[in-house]
Amino acid sequence: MAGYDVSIKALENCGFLDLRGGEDVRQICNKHLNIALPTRANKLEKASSGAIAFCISPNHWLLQVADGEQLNILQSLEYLSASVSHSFVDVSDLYARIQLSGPESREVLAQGVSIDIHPRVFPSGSTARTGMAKTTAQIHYVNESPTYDILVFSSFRQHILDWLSLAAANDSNSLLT
Amino acid sequence: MNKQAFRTNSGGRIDRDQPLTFTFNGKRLRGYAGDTLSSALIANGISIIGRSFKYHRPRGIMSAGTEETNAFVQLFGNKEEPNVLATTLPLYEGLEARSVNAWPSVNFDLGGMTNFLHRFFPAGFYYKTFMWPHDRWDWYSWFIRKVAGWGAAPRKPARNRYEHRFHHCDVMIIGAGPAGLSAALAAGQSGARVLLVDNQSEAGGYLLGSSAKINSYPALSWVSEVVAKIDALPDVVRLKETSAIGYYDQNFITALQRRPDKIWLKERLWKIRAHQVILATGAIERPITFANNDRPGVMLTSAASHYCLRYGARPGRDAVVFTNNNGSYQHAIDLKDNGINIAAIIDTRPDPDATLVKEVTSKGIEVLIASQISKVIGTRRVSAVEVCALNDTSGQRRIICDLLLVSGGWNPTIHLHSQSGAKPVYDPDLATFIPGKSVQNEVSVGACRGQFALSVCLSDGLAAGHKAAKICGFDVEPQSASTCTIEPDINPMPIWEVPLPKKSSRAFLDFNNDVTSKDIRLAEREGYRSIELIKRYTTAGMGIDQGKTGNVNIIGLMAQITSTTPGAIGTTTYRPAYSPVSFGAMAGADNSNLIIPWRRTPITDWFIKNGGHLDETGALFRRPLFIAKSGETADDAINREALAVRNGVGIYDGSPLGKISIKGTDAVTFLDRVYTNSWGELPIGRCKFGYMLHEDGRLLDDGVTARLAEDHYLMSTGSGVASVVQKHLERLLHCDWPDLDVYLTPVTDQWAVICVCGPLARNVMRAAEISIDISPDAFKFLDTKYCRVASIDVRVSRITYTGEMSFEIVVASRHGLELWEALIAAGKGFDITPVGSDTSMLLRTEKAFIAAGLEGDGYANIYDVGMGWLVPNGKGDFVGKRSTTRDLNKGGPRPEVVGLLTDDSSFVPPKGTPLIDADRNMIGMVTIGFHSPNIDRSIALAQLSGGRSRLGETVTLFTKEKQYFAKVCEPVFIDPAGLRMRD
Amino acid sequence: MKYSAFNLAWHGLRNHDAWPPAWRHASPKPSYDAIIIGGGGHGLGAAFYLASQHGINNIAVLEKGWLGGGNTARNTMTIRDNFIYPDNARFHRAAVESWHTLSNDLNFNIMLSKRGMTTILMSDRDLSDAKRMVNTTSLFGAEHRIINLKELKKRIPLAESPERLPIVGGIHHPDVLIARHDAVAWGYARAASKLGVDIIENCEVTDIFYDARGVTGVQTSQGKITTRKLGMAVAGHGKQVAAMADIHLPIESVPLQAMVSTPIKPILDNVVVLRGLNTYFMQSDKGELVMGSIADPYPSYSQRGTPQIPEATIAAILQVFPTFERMQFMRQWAGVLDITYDNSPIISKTAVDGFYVDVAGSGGWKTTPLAAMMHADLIANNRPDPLIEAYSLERFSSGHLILERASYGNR
Amino acid sequence: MILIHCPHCGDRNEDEFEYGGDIEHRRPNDPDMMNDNEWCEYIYCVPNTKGWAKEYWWHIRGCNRWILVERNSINNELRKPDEGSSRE
Repeated sequence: MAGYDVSIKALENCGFLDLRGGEDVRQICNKHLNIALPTRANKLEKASSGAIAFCISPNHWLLQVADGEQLNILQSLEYLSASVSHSFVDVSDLYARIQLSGPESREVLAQGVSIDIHPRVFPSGSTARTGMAKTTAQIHYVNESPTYDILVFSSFRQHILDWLSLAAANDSNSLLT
Repeated sequence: MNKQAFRTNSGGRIDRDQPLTFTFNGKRLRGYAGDTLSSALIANGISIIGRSFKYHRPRGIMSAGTEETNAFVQLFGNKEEPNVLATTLPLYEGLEARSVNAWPSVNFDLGGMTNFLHRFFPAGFYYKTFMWPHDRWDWYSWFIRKVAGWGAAPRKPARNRYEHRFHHCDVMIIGAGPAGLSAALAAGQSGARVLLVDNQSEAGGYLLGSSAKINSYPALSWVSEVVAKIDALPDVVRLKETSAIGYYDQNFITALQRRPDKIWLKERLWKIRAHQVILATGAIERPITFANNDRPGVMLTSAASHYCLRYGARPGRDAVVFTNNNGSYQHAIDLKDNGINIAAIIDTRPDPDATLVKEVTSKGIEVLIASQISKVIGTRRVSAVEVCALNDTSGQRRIICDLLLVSGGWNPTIHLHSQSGAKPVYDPDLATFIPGKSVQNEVSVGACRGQFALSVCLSDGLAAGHKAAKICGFDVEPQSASTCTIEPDINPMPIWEVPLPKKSSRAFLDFNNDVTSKDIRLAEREGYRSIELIKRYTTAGMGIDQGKTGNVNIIGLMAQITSTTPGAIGTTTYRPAYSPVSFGAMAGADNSNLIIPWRRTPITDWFIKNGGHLDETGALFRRPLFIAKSGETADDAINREALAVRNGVGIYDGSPLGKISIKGTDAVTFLDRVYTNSWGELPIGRCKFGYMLHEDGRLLDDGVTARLAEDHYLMSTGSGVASVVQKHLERLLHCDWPDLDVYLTPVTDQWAVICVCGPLARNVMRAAEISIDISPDAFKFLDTKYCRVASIDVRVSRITYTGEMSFEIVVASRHGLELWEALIAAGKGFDITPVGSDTSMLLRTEKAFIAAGLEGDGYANIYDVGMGWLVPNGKGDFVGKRSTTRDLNKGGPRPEVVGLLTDDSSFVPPKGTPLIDADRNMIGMVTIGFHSPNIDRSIALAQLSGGRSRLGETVTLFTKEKQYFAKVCEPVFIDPAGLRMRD
Repeated sequence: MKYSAFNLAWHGLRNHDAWPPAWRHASPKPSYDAIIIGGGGHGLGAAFYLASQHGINNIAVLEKGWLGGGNTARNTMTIRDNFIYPDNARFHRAAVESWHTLSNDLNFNIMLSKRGMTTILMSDRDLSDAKRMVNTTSLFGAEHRIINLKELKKRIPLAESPERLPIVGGIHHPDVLIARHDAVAWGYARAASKLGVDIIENCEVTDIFYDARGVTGVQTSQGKITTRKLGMAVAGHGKQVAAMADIHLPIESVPLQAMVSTPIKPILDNVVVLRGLNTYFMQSDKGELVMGSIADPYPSYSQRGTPQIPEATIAAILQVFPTFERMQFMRQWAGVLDITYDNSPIISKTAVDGFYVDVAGSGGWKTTPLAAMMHADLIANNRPDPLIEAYSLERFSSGHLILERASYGNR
Repeated sequence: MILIHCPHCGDRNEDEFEYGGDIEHRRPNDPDMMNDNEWCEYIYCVPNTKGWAKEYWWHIRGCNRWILVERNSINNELRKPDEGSSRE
């Protein structure tokens, strides 16, 4: 069959919180969620709970948690942060998750992502927020198999799935959803 | 099928065990794998490949590479394509090619008539005639266009697959000749990430067609050695058949890969960002300008040996070499060794390198010094040349030959260097332009910086590769350069034009566009002196070859005519593409329906299934304008939907509405500054309507903002302008008011928005088991409450875009479709009707809810559209305020919004219909018009200058077909008091 | 020496050795009755009309580089009048008319062709905007017509409706012209020079002098020149030059790119506009497809061009013309547009008496003869013709702008 | 395709950004204090600098910050400005 050796998969929903604020917000998250929010953009931090904090910019994070947990976390964070400058917003449905994996993933991704994804500069565990196929994507290089998790705004979900299967020359369009 | 009469018996890099058949102008021919179309044609003794652009003179192959200026063909069969370069097209089984620009055939071409009348078609002749009768160039152009143009556009789409690929590297090297390979090796072995691109089917560059030795072995064994080493390096990428075509800002380079590694791919366009760039693009041999220098059988010297040595194809049997430099001597020897008789070498110089002369004479080749070729005999093929002394053109000597090899010196391939923004400079010793000061991280090595000696190319490349890698932080000393015999400098003697024997004879500079030395002289005589004007007036250098062979000769001739130096004339600017790129490759994945992303709401698929007429509605969404039942026209559907909303209940997908979460202790201050109205006293759980202005006073957007918590507001914006509003707000916050404690989070896709509207809306909500009391006093107009509908968590607001009693339900988008279907089910008993955006536009028009994009057209401001009530007296500064407080009537009456009722109530004035006064002056325009089923007549809103003072008057509507009349009225047609929405 | 078929033949028999220069290469005199800054179509045209229509012959045109080297050399040859605001619709209609006699007025063939234009509409929204344009322009005598799919297919057989943006109809603009852009500058230069106008190349204006009574002269790279009437017709640097007289123009300089394919036999007479894809193209007499789209998204004076604009433009064309897949992109370039705040021209007096500006707004090529004529008239009589009253700088203090969207603005 | 240095994300292609205008062209603190001519000058006349200019670029496909960039409008040469982002 024609096409790159990759598989494209739409992943199930996750809980997402958009977190804004300064040092005190980081401390609150550290205490309460015991996750150290990174201070540099395009870095991520994993918590033992499985939660992932993507740093979008020094005072802006995207917190990925198990689906269903987001609202409780949101409430307790709001409660703990009453007195500090912050903004916590539930964005669980703002993002769709798509997984690109397989030996030739990089060849496919490099068709739509203009940043350098060579493992030398973008090793496994890296993340970056960048442009992809005419929209914005949070790219997460999960492991060396290689596997990339891609977060896009949910109204672009189908567009990105279609674009990936086009880029993968995956004519059958048999997407595992 | 004829045998390949001009093929050597052995040698060359073709695979003689793999014969291929192809056809040229209908004739079946044979070639071998490894041939290009041109080498196969030469092997078959085909000398006329095409006809020239203007005079339709027979033309043959002149070069062996991308610089080719004559040999363009049209491909047929499944690979139909115009203007393909025969010299770079690898031969394949079943290739079908034909000459371009020749009718009925390349051997007998009627267009050739222009050649006999050439004296009447000098450069720019068309500027001087075809002016009669007045304004009728069209006539002539109809004929002229037919003879112009080269190949024909394909008739069918090829439907190939193309892709773009982004790539990053430390060092990019362009050209895999001796210099490029050395550079790649040095850089690669240092550990840097290297990209080596080369437009040939195999590495080696000009070595592929030369007998040179490196480390006292044939150079090609050195090449394969180095290539093997390079390919073994993990972080070096080597691309063959890949041409760098564009050099853009900050070392961004595009390169076209012609035969990628994947069978399903036709071409791949690489988009490379390189830290350091090494240009090893070599040099292009240039022709000499003398009478009939364009005849088939006249070929560049290096090209001839390239065909012989690389392809085992002899371009002729008896050759004369015409040169002005030392470079041609070795070629002559190589050709002789490969069975081509060299009748003589005609050298323009009085003192060619003595050892070279000795060497060739020992091979029995005669050398005529201080001589030149005054003209070529033979029309369809060189049959002889006439030679004369440099200083005395009288004594002619005729030499019989079927091949004339010329070398007017070498032009470094500086195109990419020039594209990078640098200015090439003239080198008098080499009589050509060489790279100037680099303006980007780029360096030229070897022949493309005017260093033609193999030994220098090798050391040059090595040093550059090492240096480039070092800059990128990889400092490993390369092993010393390979050694080779030292050749003499090429030491050319500039010769820009051999005096023409007859007034009528012609010497060509730009073969592709048929520009002669006379044309250049004429242009200069007529005052077109700048080289840019010469180029435009004569079209020199504007053909498919983009002047690769001709430009320097033209500059040189101009310098000679105006007795200045070529340096003073300067070059024209080189621009991408270095060589042509297919449209398909340019488009890549955008050659598909994904060229524009299609944003979908959770309900989109439901509409597709249920007869929604989708259309672009801004922000990349495609929404239903109406949802037609079978057999319904658009108008039927819109009327049905509009009646349902006013008399029953409708349901509408508002998900594309822009949504921005606004949080922080200064949220109110922020809202006060971006909206015209005040936000101080809005209680939690209430909504408010607001208007936002551009700083210049124009309307930007209107919308409802809800207060969800102490410091938390959710703003909704028009769907089409969502991103504009976001940018507007982000800019103000980041750049102008950084001190505000406010955070903006765009959350458009987080929420699906479903509006249930109409007198029966409440019934539907109850049927859908809304979990709160929605009786009029418990849930008032502009209230917003969290609750459950159909046991789904939602937030419901009493807001409206239709003027009807409405519930706007905001739900997490994953539940959007589920809720929509639940409401449709709950509404069954009430005949709930899905409504499209055309219908909601009609409904808002009946209510004259102002749309910034329509009633706010042009420079209309908030007062003009009758929304002044949204600007509280004495409110402090807000964006757009100052522009509305300056003297606005200075420029005459304002475009004020009014309603229109046409005398002919069945005529619906289209959007933009001009309103005119008695003298046909335009005094306004219709901003929108509809047939309103609810009052069963046409209604319209309009901008009318000084309109508020014209209520009751009659105005004239101008349409292309006829004029109509309408009464000016208050812009609201239904429920002026707004009781329905508050119900 | 008149240009004619007869003279061409006569010189042909004499090997064209006796053709005189098309224009005199003058060096500046110390003083002129009027000076025009900018040796492009607009500037040379203004000089020509001052001399031919207003009897002012002691004129110099100052060009900092080579004649017609600015946007006259860089546009896509199309002359259209599909504007939606009345002042623009009126002016551009008259502008299209003003081209018809030019070849004969100048005795220089500018190769004017009435190719016509077809706008392809790809959404209902485009269609209703089209109705607005058609009605407004026809009020001023323009001949635009909405056509249905069937007629569109007949006019442009190669066009196919793309899946993503289905074609809903089109507009036919029979009056749209194309002309050989460089020839316009050369023709004006030759004709003006004949009337005594000094055309001075490689002469950059570095300062403008004025006193209470108005303009007194200019400083140039070839020395100081005095004059009482100064017209500015530069593209790409209008802001800088006007600033020399302390006039601040509401201008942003933005590159507009264009590109051509390799030449092919005629396949298309009309200029084609793909409305929903912001792209247009036509086939030149030489056979190349000449293509363009919207201006670059940020201001710049760089005339080099970017890779993304040709890629997007060509992708857009392929959406509707799939048979072009194997045609070849050959060359790209960029011109610098002076885009006014409202995308409409400024042809106006200024606060400095005797200093007049003709800034094209958004690609002045299509208005060259009329704008030049109006500019000349303004310089000669010091009051604007009714046709250009709306283009005065005044509008920026009154706020009555002509916010044109039909032009290549980004605003 | 110019390469813009984002202080947070590093070097990124221009198509991740939106041009945000010349920083000279800032909103006045007290518009009511300006006369009509001054105001119109601010509204309609951008600096349109030829040469080096300090500009805002919005990194919408990255960190979402409005970063400062120094760009030479003659040749699109770029250099890092002395300050970082406008808002931390």
